[in-house]
Amino acid sequence: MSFPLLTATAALPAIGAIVTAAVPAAQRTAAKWLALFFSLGTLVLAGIVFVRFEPGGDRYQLTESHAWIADFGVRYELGVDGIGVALLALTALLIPFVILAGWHDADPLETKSSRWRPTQGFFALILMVEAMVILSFEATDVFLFYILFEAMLIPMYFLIGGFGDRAHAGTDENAAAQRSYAAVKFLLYNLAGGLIMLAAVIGLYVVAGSFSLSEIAEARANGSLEMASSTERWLFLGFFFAFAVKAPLWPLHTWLPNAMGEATTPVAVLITAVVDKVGTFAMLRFCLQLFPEASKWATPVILVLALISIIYGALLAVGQRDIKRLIAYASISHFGFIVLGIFAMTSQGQSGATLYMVNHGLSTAALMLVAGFLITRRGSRLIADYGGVQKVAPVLAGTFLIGGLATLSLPGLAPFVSEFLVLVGAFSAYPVVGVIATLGIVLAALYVLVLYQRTMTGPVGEKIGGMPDLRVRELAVALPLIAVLIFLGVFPKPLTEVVNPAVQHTMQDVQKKDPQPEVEAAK
Amino acid sequence: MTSGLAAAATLTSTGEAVQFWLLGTVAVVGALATVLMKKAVHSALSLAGTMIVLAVFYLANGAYFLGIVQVVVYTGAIMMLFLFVVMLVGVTAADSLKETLKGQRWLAAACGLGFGILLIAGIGQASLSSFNGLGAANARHGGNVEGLANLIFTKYVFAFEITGALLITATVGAMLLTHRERTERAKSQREMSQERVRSSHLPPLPAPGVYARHNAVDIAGLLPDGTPSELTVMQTLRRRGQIRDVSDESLADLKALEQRSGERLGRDRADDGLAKNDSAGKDLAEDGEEVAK
Amino acid sequence: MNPVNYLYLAALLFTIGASGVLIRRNAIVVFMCIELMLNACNLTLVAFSRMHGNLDGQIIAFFTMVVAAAEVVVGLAIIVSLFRSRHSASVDDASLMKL
Amino acid sequence: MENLIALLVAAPLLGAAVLLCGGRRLDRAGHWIGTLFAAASFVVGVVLFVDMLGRGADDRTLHQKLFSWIPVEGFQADVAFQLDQLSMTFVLLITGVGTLIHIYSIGYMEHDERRRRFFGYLNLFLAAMLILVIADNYLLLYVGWEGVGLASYLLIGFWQHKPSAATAAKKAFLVNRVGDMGLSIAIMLMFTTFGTFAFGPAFEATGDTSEGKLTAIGLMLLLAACGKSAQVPLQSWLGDAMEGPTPVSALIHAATMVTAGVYLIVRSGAIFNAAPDAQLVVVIVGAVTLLFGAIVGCAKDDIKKALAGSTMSQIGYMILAAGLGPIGYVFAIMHLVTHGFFKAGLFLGAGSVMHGMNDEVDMRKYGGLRKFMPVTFVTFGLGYLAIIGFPGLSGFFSKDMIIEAAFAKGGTEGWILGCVTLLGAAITAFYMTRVMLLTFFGEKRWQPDAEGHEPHPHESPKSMTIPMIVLAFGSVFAGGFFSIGDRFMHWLEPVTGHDHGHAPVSATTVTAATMVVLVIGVAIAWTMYGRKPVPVVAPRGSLLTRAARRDLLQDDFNHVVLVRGGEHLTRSLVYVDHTLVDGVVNGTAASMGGLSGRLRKLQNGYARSYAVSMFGGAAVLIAATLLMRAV
Repeated sequence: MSFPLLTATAALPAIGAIVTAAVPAAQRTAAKWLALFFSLGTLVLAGIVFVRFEPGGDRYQLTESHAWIADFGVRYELGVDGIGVALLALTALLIPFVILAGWHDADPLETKSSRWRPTQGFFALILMVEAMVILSFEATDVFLFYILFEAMLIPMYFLIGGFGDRAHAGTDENAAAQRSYAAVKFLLYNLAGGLIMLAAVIGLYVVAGSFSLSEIAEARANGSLEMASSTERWLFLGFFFAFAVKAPLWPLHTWLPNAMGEATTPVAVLITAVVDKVGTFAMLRFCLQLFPEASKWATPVILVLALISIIYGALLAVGQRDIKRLIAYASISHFGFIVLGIFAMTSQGQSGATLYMVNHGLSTAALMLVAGFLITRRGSRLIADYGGVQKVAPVLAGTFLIGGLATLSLPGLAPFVSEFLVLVGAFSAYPVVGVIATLGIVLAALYVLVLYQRTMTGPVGEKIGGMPDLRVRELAVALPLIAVLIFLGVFPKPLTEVVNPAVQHTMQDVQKKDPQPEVEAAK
Repeated sequence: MTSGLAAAATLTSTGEAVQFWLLGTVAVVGALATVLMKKAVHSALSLAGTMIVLAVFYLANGAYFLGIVQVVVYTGAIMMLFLFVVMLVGVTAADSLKETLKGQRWLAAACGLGFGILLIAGIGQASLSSFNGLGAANARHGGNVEGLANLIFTKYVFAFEITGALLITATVGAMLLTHRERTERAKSQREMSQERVRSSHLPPLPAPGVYARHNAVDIAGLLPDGTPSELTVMQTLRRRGQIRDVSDESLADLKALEQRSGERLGRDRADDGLAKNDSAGKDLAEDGEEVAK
Repeated sequence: MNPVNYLYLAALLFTIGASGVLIRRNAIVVFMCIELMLNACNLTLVAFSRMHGNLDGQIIAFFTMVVAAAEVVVGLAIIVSLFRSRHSASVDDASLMKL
Repeated sequence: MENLIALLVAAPLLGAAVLLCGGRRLDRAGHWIGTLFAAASFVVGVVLFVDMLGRGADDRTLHQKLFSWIPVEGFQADVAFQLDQLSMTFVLLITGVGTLIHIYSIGYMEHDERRRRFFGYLNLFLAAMLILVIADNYLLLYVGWEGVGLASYLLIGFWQHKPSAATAAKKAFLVNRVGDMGLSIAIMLMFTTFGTFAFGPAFEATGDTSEGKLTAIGLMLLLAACGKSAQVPLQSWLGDAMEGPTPVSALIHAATMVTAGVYLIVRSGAIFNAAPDAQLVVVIVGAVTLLFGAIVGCAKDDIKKALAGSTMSQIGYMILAAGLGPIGYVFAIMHLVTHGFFKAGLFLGAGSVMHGMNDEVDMRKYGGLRKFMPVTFVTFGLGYLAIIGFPGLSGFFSKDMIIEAAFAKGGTEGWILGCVTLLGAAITAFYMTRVMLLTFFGEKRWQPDAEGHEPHPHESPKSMTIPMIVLAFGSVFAGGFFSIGDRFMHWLEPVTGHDHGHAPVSATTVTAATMVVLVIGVAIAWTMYGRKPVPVVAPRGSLLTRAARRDLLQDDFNHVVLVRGGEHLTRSLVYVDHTLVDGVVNGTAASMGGLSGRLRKLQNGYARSYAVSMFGGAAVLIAATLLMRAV
């Protein structure tokens, strides 16, 4: 048997989490370095996966399969398709930056007792999340995926509730209350989604007699597994609801601004750039593959929800006073685009959606982490507390601007590619939807530029004067992300090559063909 | 006994009927008294009465063994145990029958009534018009006791053994529950005497009833000024709050004495002093009540 | 007389006992009421035993007595120790079960 | 030779990268590096131009494919360039004027501590603009399109510490985004209609396409052009964009970027030719803007804003010409080029004036500057003569052609358009004369500023005057050079095609009419501003004047409807999100909590109370049993 590469990519951060957690209280710095090294190791493994993956080969590659709970036919089945590989790479790429950016975020404020070890816990939890997210991108067994989907909530809950943003307006108690509110809200929303999904998972098992994605998909494809359309729809809705909460889609989005606002910025990035991607990823992998007919049935409603998300998220972002909440609402808008791309059911739309997941992860990470550096300096999340930062910290302002431009999908930066593909994909299938979604790009410009204008330009604000520019550690976070953003904006081919075949498979699953151009249709 | 053996039809003898109606009334009254009597002792005694009646009913129903057991074990042992505990806890501590839980009494009454009606309706519905009587069953092994013994040691032997184990366990459990672990070393006699010398009461505590007109243990002795001293009452009774206060009686007596002597001496001005004394007495009585509570 | 009357009597006693449990606050009296209920049950069993013409009902009544004895022993022990710690035998004083 | 094309873009891009990433150590040499890269690009452009001249008219288009950009099933976008005569014209204009303005900026920005970054942004702009004009497909064009938007944003807001500059920059970007939306929808439409958005295949496919689709594409392209070229209704950003440093106004907001809309329409000629309805709208937009800009230009006291109005108006001419179809394409581009020269010259002159006047922009506080700044006066004057169409100068030729072409459109339409363009010419003469008179003639009207500094008007350094002189040279001779022997027409004809149309009046008549309106305009301006002294504080003015000062109330409209409305919308949405969307969920949670709180009260801890429920439960069970038996 060959080396279980996929297991290794998930196991390494998990081991890292245990090792980091076990570091003694005094060796705080050692814990940080350990976490960083483990995340870099994971990145190397993910790189190997990316290289070993053959775009033209089988649908699922590097597969592993072991019996797990034999009585229910639950298997430990792993395998990646192009979409999985892309997201795997994104996760592995982002975590080192998240760790670097959060280097001091979990330092104990004062040494309460020698046994108090928040730092170790913080980094261990981050690595734990990484392990689970990576494994969920690899799981091809529905039950295994479900377990990971839910288990992820545990470390996330502690990350949100246990390590708050130190820059808050109110008193400590007030902040703690808001933080625990945010954490509980996050947990309850996702748990509610997850429980409904559990019902659907069980229902699927009852109907299909198996949890294996490939088996069920194959059975569906060759007609040996007939599903009544009402059954299929209910199961689809069960799955979709959970993913829509996670993604988050309007109107299930309200947990995200709270969670992102109250969590530390690295954790906020973790939420929106990594964990939430599991939701949209699962829509592509599970909803479309397992329930193609129901997916098509639900498409009109979902497209409308996605459109509302796009416009609504953007408008709300414009109205925010808190930097992090603004970015959170911007993310909601972007998730709307992703869902739009997935359910447009065209090659361009789905490729675009997959790229969008990756690019949104990168761009939000860049914007949010730099915003985090800014917030740490001033100790406030309110936009009104800033002004003229550009004058005192030009590099910070510059990187912030680039992050912002990526968020508004400026051509030349990676998100443009994906956003345009999504729009084209949506437009070619549903022109009106495409046109309305295009409004989103104007609104994106509005919230990004308003944010930039109010924080970075104008006269130098109060308490901004002595603000230091980015330090080496912070540059080590911002610059590579920007470099990747530019690279993928100019040359996204390595990604599209990997993603395209997977998208074609999905298109076959749902039995959809791209609409023909009018000219060729006329011929 | 012959009537019992013969009673294989639908009706019993008239004698039994008379017995039933007479004793049944007693049983119900006893049960009601158990529930309604203010003092636990009275409840216990009423319950004992009901149980004896039931024993008679058992006998009448041909359950001779059980009838005897009922008298010996239930009435004799269990009820006495109850009485012991009542004594331990305090005979006089009467329950106030005032309900503290809102709506509890109404709910209880409604439930009881509904339950009773339903139960009786249920029994009425059941087709129980004929019955076999125990004659044959008792006779099979040569009597009721033998019949029971046969069953207990054959068919129900395991249940029997297990109940034995249960009884042992219950005994141990009761010991465990009532046993109080000594948390500190017992004081030696020497230490106790030293302690006594150091305390403010070197001489023996005053005996109850000193300067009083009672010699009951639960009545505080009066000090020379007529006020009761709790020190004269046993510590246990003090803790339980079972001190009877008779100071008001003695004060009333004093008052009567004063009045009489006043009348005799023709003093009018004594009213003031009397009034004063009266109020003082009332205050004292109230204090005593509060202490009792 | 129809022996069913024994059943009616038992039902009546049982109901009285049950109401007593609900109404009284003194734990000892509550206990007595429970005993009353058990006795009512025993009477039923004995009556049924006679109706069916076999002794099994009496056996069960016998067991009930034994169990009742054990229960009384333990229950009274609990009351005694409760009284020791609280100086009260009221069941309402022990209301720690909420929340 | 094809391989050189990428170099055109690469040079300024590299310059931008070096300057922006180089850090402070490049501060002292930054402007030279920037200028060098711009000049390098110009040199490459000239080399390519010479090469192109050396080939036959039909063999002049070069292609270079660099790499496949976004390869997705059915959607193939390449990074590929196409250099034909039209692109070449723009390349030379952009790199040429760009280089001159780089040189000018060395002097103009001398005292600015962030000069290195300014040059970085300028280089970035050049690169983006070059991508725009040499892209061989619409998606890559879109990259350049947004790229120049970004550069424009950065440069307008260059003095970010001024809130007005930051706001203007944001406004420019946003309004442009609305236009960009049009372009992206147009690209999507092309993709769904033609299956491609590369120029060549797309234009070939126009023949097989329904006119409706083409009209839609055309209108969307027009929307894009309106945004970028500041045409009504998306013109509002251009006036505010004057917050940027003057070289920026000259390069981006006069000579090159704002003309990208014209390029787009001319480039998409094949589509517009097949969609007459779209063309009609183009012409209307051009005509309206032409007058709009001109009227606004008449009322502004800020020299740069007056020139901005003029720019708008002149681009209106170009758009109008482009909307005329093959009759006008060539003239649109020709006017674009000459306008690039004289308007850049005018802006540089204005910058020079401001440079000497402590950055004062109010023309009412100038006056009589011709004595203090002779070189500026002469170059500005030549630009002025060129723009009003003084015979023999550039503007005369190019504008005259457009007016002729407007008449040549034929029918009522032609007459209306012709008259509008003539009217525009008259107003142009008026407001430019006004600018000229207010600035250089009359009494000096400047006063000490708030801190008591008396301005000392002086001539600008050589680095600034030389570009002005070069541009003035262009303003004078370019038109003649292009027109004599229809050189420019023959140069562009292979790309754009040309049609003479049916002029209802002869060219001579048109020229004569132009002359007449020109004289009328100048004369009115002279009577108003030349003969009597100009008040320093602007008089109240007529209703029209006041409206024109406020950009004909278009900004107010935007403010009330879009800004205020938007603010209310977002605020109410924030409220809705908090109370309604979140409230539904929180409400569910709260009601559950309330319910369980109430249920919890049943759980009072009293054993007797529990006993009641048990007893009641038993009763219910019996009842149920009896009931079941009864049933």
